[in-house]
Amino acid sequence: MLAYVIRRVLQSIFVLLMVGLVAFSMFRFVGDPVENLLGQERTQADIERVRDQLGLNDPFAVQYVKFLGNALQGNLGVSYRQGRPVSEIIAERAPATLELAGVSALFAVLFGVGLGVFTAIRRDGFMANFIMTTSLIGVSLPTFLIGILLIYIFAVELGWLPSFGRGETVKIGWWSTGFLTESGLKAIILPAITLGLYQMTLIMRLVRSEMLEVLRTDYIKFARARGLSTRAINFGHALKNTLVPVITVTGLQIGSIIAFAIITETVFQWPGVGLLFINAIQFVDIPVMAAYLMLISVMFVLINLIVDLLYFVIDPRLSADASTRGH
Amino acid sequence: ETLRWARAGDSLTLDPHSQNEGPTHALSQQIYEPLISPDMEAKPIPALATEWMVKEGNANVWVFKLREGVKFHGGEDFTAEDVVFSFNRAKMESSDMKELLVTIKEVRAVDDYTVEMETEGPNPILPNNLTNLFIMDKGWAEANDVTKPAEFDDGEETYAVRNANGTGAFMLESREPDTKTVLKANPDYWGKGQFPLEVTEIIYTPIQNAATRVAALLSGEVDLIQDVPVQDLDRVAGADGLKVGNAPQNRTIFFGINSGDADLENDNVEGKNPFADVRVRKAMNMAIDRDAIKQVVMRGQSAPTGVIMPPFVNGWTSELDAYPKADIEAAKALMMEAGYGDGFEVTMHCPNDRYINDEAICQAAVGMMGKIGITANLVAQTKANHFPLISGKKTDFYLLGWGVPTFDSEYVFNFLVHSTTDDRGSWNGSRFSNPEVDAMIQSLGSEVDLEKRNETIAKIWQVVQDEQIYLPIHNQVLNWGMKSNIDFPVQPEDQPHFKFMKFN
Amino acid sequence: MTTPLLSVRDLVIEFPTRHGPLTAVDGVSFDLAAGEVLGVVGESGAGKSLTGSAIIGLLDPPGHIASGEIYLKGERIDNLRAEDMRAIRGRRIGMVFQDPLTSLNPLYTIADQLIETIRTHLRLSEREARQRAIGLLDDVGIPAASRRIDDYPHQFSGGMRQRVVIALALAAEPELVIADEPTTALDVSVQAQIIDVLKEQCTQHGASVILITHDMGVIAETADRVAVMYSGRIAEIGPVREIIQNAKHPYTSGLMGSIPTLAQEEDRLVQIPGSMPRLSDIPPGCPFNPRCDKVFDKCRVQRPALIPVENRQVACWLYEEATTNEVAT
Amino acid sequence: MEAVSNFLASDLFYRFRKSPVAVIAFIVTALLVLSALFAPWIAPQNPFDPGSLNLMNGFSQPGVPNQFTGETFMLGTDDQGRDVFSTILYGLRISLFVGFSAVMFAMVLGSVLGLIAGYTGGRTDTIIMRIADIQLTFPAILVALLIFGIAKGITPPSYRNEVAIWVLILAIGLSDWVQFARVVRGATLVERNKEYVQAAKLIGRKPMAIMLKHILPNTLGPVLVIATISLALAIIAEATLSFLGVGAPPTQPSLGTLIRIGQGFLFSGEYWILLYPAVTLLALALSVNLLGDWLRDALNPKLK
Amino acid sequence: MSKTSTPAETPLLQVSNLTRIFDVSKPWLNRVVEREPKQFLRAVDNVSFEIRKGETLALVGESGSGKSTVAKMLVGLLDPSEGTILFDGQPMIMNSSERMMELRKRFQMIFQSPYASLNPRWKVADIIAEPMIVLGVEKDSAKIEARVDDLLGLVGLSAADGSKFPHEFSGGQRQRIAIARALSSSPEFIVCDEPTSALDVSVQAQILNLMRDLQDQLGLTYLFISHDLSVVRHMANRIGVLYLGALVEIADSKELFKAPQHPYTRMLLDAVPDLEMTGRQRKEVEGEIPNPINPPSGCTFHPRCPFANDRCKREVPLWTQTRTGVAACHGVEEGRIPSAEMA
Ligand SMILES: Nc1ncnc2c1ncn2[C@@H]1O[C@H](COP(=O)(O)OP(=O)(O)OP(=O)(O)O)[C@@H](O)[C@H]1O
Ligand SMILES: Nc1ncnc2c1ncn2[C@@H]1O[C@H](COP(=O)(O)OP(=O)(O)OP(=O)(O)O)[C@@H](O)[C@H]1O
Ligand SMILES: [Mg+2]
Ligand SMILES: [Mg+2]
Repeated sequence: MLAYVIRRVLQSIFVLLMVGLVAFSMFRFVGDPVENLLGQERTQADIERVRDQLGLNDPFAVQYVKFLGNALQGNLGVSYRQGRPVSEIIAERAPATLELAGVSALFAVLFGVGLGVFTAIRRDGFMANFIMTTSLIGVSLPTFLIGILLIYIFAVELGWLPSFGRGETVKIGWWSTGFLTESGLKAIILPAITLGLYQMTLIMRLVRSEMLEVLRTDYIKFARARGLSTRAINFGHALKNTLVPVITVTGLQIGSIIAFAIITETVFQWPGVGLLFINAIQFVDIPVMAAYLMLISVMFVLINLIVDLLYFVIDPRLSADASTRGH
Repeated sequence: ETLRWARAGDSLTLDPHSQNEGPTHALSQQIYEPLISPDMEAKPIPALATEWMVKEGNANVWVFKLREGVKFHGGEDFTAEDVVFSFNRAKMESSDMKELLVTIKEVRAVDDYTVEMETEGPNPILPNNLTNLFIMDKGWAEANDVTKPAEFDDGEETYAVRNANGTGAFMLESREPDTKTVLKANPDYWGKGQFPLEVTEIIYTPIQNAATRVAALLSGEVDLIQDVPVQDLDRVAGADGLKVGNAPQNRTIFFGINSGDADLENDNVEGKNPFADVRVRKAMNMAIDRDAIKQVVMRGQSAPTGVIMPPFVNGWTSELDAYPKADIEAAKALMMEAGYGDGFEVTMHCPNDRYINDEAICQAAVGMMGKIGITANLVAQTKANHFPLISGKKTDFYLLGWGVPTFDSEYVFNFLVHSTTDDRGSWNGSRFSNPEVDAMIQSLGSEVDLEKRNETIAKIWQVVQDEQIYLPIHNQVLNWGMKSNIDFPVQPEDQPHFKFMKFN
Repeated sequence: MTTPLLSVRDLVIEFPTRHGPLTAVDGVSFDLAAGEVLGVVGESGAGKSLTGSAIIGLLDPPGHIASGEIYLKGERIDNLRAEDMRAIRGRRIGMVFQDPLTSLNPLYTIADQLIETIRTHLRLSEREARQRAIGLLDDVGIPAASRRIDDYPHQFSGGMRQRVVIALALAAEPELVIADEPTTALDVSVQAQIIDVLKEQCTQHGASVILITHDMGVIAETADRVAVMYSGRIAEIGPVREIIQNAKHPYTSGLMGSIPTLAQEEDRLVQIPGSMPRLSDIPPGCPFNPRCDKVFDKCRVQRPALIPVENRQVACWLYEEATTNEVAT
Repeated sequence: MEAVSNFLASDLFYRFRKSPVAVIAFIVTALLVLSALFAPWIAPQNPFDPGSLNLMNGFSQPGVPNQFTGETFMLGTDDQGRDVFSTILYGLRISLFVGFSAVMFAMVLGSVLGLIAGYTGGRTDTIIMRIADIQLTFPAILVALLIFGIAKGITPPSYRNEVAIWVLILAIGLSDWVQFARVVRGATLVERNKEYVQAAKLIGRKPMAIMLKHILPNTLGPVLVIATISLALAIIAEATLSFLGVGAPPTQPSLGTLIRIGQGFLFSGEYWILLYPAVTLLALALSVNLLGDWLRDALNPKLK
Repeated sequence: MSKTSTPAETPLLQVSNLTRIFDVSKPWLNRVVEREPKQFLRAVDNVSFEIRKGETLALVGESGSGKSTVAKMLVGLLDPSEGTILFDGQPMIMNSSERMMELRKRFQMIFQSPYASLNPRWKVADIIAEPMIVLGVEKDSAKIEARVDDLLGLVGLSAADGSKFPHEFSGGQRQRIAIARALSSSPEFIVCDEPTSALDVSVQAQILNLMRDLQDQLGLTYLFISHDLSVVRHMANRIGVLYLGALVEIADSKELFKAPQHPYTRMLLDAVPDLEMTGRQRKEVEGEIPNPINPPSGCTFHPRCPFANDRCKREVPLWTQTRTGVAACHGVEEGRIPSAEMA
């Protein structure tokens, strides 16, 4: 298992380097930051001076190496837009995104697994079929539209929930949380649903099909033949075995939850890193964009690592031959 | 009372000299004060200066009398020292305000409450340039090591980016950039009694997405929003407890056309530039149905115009402002005459996140061009991609908006009409270049005889109009949505000054 | 006559399909006495497993019992409510499946699975259940049972796993054990061990056994009686020894002849031409008639019922005269 | 002919007929695809020809004559005076084209890589699957945003509109190939150990021939299922991208662009600009999803 | 008769010291971290035998004894780690050279699973024709068609079956198709890896009969692999017994069953259920096959052998000539194994 973790970490480092390279080379095309930095009264000389200051006149390789070197020391540069260290901005914004992603993921997993199990057990029931069909509506409309519709219904027409922002937040150390205030809790409902809906549907359908598959296995049949109760079979035996493949997908999905937060955060003016990224794109704030992409990759890699380690917890077969996985 | 205020973008920094940009100034205006401040009609009124005049006997020197007894939020006294310090700071390399002060050679304190500014030559409109030039406390700046505006390669956040110590009616309570900024009323404000000062707390939240912003107002989560999408005005105005205020804005929207190059890169005509022919430009001008754009695209919220300056500007006349009625037949005839009866194809560039309904205006224009045979391929993109094309002279047909902070035509000419040189014509995407006109423009800077100066301005405008260098569309109208109990006029520069706000 | 432990009467199992129902098991009847071992042989698809699954009430939908009755000690069990049937499964009827690799849940230890089964059926504390589990493992021949009980299935070899499966099936001392091809997935040298354990354990616990297999050799060594199935029907049923040495039904004798043996050396094996018909086109009359070398007209039109011949029953018109009278009723 | 009658007699078709959901989904999909194909003949207006539009028709209500021009539009018009009905048909065309092409691209790329990875194994496999991992690290919309950025940087501005659609296809396709690669690789790993592959190796068949002639046809089932569901996803992805401003050009709007434009009119009462395109998109994505769902179940031998 | 051998000729196939080692080590990093050495599995260990033209040699052994590995090496699906294979005197070097393509025409293989051995997406006729086309036996498509029809007839199917797909056939019929495919390039030598173990007995009888008929008709040579001793006895002239990758005994078929020499051979025979009800007293088979990665020292069978002594634990036994053939057993060599004539 140790070897496995080491291998994953090495791979992750490789992935991060690649992401860094890809991200970095792409940003050169996103636009020219200098134009945005200077007001409309700037002169050509200003442009040259700033290009120089930002190192934009250096050869590409030099820029990348500099960037990597700094990134390794935890220095992600200074945001062009805000004039503040990117690491600080990210640290300030990350809690909002992480809380949103966390609640969405929780929502997606709880409802996804719950409904998945329900629709699998009641395979041919009316309710199950109804849920299966309607759940597809959630994935048949773009996220931004769902968000706007939710705002329209629940904020504008009904006035039940706030339409934007995080509500009141409380600082715990450097972490600002919205979980401790009523307005914070209310504010997270709509964005979390918007963001988690797609993943919920996906998890639900996956759980259902895996569960149906597992319910057909010999050991379930044997468990029935031993006279175990339906409960014990469905939840003790089938569900646990269903979880093994579900965990992978859920892991990947949590990663994309964080990425898709870009859209939800824009719609709900949720002050997280996704919104930061969108602003950064508009402003060609290269250090912020690079940092964001690296952050996403780190999260992804981390989540995947956790997912892989979860396997060891759930599936005893793996500790025996960890080596054969991942190949 | 607490005011919850939202607009599309946040201030980029609290450092008053780092960014010369609308939303940034809008926030700074509440905390810091300039010597001369625009009021809610954008007219200059005394702020930290009580009087100003050209020094007797020396046309090159302006004298400012400062307000006495003013204190910064930190309790420090406001004196001439602070003004000198602030101006010098704003003139530094890393300042974004320096272009407005290029003509100033020296700023000196005569006594504690008198300041003199010496310019290169006579500068009759200097005070107009100072309305966004905020005064910092010298002692505070030195103590916090913010004696110069932040450089991009510093790698660290300077203190002034997120802290502020001004003389304004509101003091900074807390700030989370892009999220929320809270201001409290300044209990020791010098203007007590002069201004309503009914707002005790301002909670400012940027909300980028237009629909969300409107939703926040409709659901009562905010009290005032700037940038109400034109299509939602009726809904806001019709909603219980809400109203819309509007005012003409200091910004003209127009199309630029590359008439200067010998051949165009973005067209399908080989070897020559169809835009070089003034008849083509005239035809294009005639093809544009400004009234339809106003009626449909802008929902009535625009002032169609025939010139690329808003009415506040020195040099504006109603004759210039008049625009032709759309006349497709006449335009087609002109095209035919110019030898483009079969039309041609060209790329049109357009921002999609800068001006009110910018993309829709371009789309409508594409249709109108289509009617006279010009096939315009529309490329709409974010401002970060759009503007470099213009200043890089890489686009031949583009949409641009221009505001005139100095309220003087010279500003327009310098940037849009003068040929491109090191210090002028940087936004002249039309490539129009005429040495005589250039000479006239240069003369404006030092002409003290206002009458003569205005004549020159009129002459230049005549050339601009005759040559049809640009295709003006309209002047934007500002719309603010707010609670109906708020008594607050819309400011033409889109800058709310909350000390003027009243509730009823 | 004492009531048999198990009595299957005219069991019909159907699968609904787009072309109407398919009859996979058609009128199977047999009795099983307490302590008896009944072997069920037949080719793949003959309906052996379905019969076994039907008895324990585990037919996979959409398969279902279309008609017929199943009695356990005289009590009808084929129409019980799901919950009542569950109480019988494991407690009164145990089952062993073919593949020990897949019969055990890989995510739980042997102890978990045994204790869960025991406590479902018997009122025992966790500790007592564990004690009993270790005892069961000991009985089925797992060395160092008390240590190995906390292992996971994958830590056992195939043969050991099948022993665990047997222990699980016997955990609540059922009266009847159905073993569906319990040795097919195992190595030759282990097969015999498993059959021995199964038989020994069932005898010890006094359980009757239905042993489903297509290996005649296993039946020969283990069963008291054998039922030969063909196309969802019983072709012949009777004492093992007699059927092997002197099969009456042409199918049975063909089957016996086609098995290569160690003892005698034949140049060619007896060959039954063709193959078992698909469920969708079972010929009218005797299902074996197209392959039968003794076929006559009646076989093609009328289906033979089981006819008692000596001390066994044969479903073949060849033996009709012998018992005409009894059959007529 | 024989193939058709075979299909009509097949279990697949039988199960299809027996599933009302599948039949309805199929009819809706077919209708939408056909109306997109024949849009130029069905649509009363060519909304992609700006010169033919009359701006004054803007914001006409469905079925109500326009106050200035007196023209009537069945589903109303948008802010440019475009007939919403025609625009939906044309937009559907773009959406379907982008969706189909993106899925085709992802399918071909993913299948080829998956086939090679699964069949060759070893180092090649490791490299391909690591690339897939990296790809997964970049969630779809990020990939698309970045590719869009690049394309913008390297294509001359005047060709942007022409390439915009292809860039969309590339962007969506690139973010989608991994699942094809994984599924094909998985299936290949299973198939390559099957004895029919060994029989082909035995007679000296070249790896390429074995991969293409023997293995590939046997992996098509799951690929087809993924392709269907990806199609719905790709159409939605295109819509999402257009919200972020990187979709189809506004003068040739896709369904997604229409929705992006229409959402701005949600509060102002011009519901039809949003509603009809959104309903069309919903109908399309939903029925394609349902078809994919049904196909997945129908092709899964274990799920009968 | 197929069973009468002609020993004078050169053998069709000569296998000497054939060995196959699989590297089953964990990845490098795991070995470093867990301080484990590389691990190798000797799936086939130093196996030598010959097959004469027209005879059937059978290999028996339990699962994992290396039967399939031998078979795959013979037909070139696996490369031997050591040892040589001579086919009709020529070394088999599996590349795509002209000579090898020629050689490939002369041997074929029939696989265990009639379900997995036919490509489900191909028509039966195409499946059967593939070897002909690829190996260049026949180029003319009409002739190919005719030959496919012939082959179908030869294995007891009808020509019309050629246009069907495999799933339309029963297991036995599929195995016939597989046989037809194997015969299509007119090979002399066919490796049969458990060709009937997935079939029912009555179908097995058909296939076994068919294979013997074909052998008589076409003069085929078989290597017949099975774990079922009764089937082997029925089919083979000579039998080799494999245990953990090594050949422990080779003998004439009749002799082997009459007088098995190696204790493992005896154990296998004992394990066969007795259909004849001879009342033969069976010895309980001891234990299970050890893990092939760490095989026992000396004679790998010693932990299960009732006759094992210290020497068996230490020394690897060498080939000894026995009454019936050869065997690798210290006990046999020392003559301390009681004879076990079968009835
Ligand atoms: N779900 C099903 N749908 C349709 N037919 C089925 C289904 N399950 C089983 N059958 C059919 O029922 C018949 C009997 O099946 P069963 O499993 O009882 O055979 P078996 O004698 O146990 O064979 P084997 O030796 O292969 O296990 C077979 O022909 C099979 O095809
Ligand atoms: N590719 C491989 N990599 C590693 N080990 C292998 C490989 N192929 C076979 N082995 C091992 O080699 C040994 C012999 O395998 P082989 O398949 O030849 O046995 P077999 O006698 O044919 O068994 P069966 O009766 O199950 O077919 C087994 O222990 C097997 O696990
Ligand atoms: Mg069965
Ligand atoms: Mg094998």
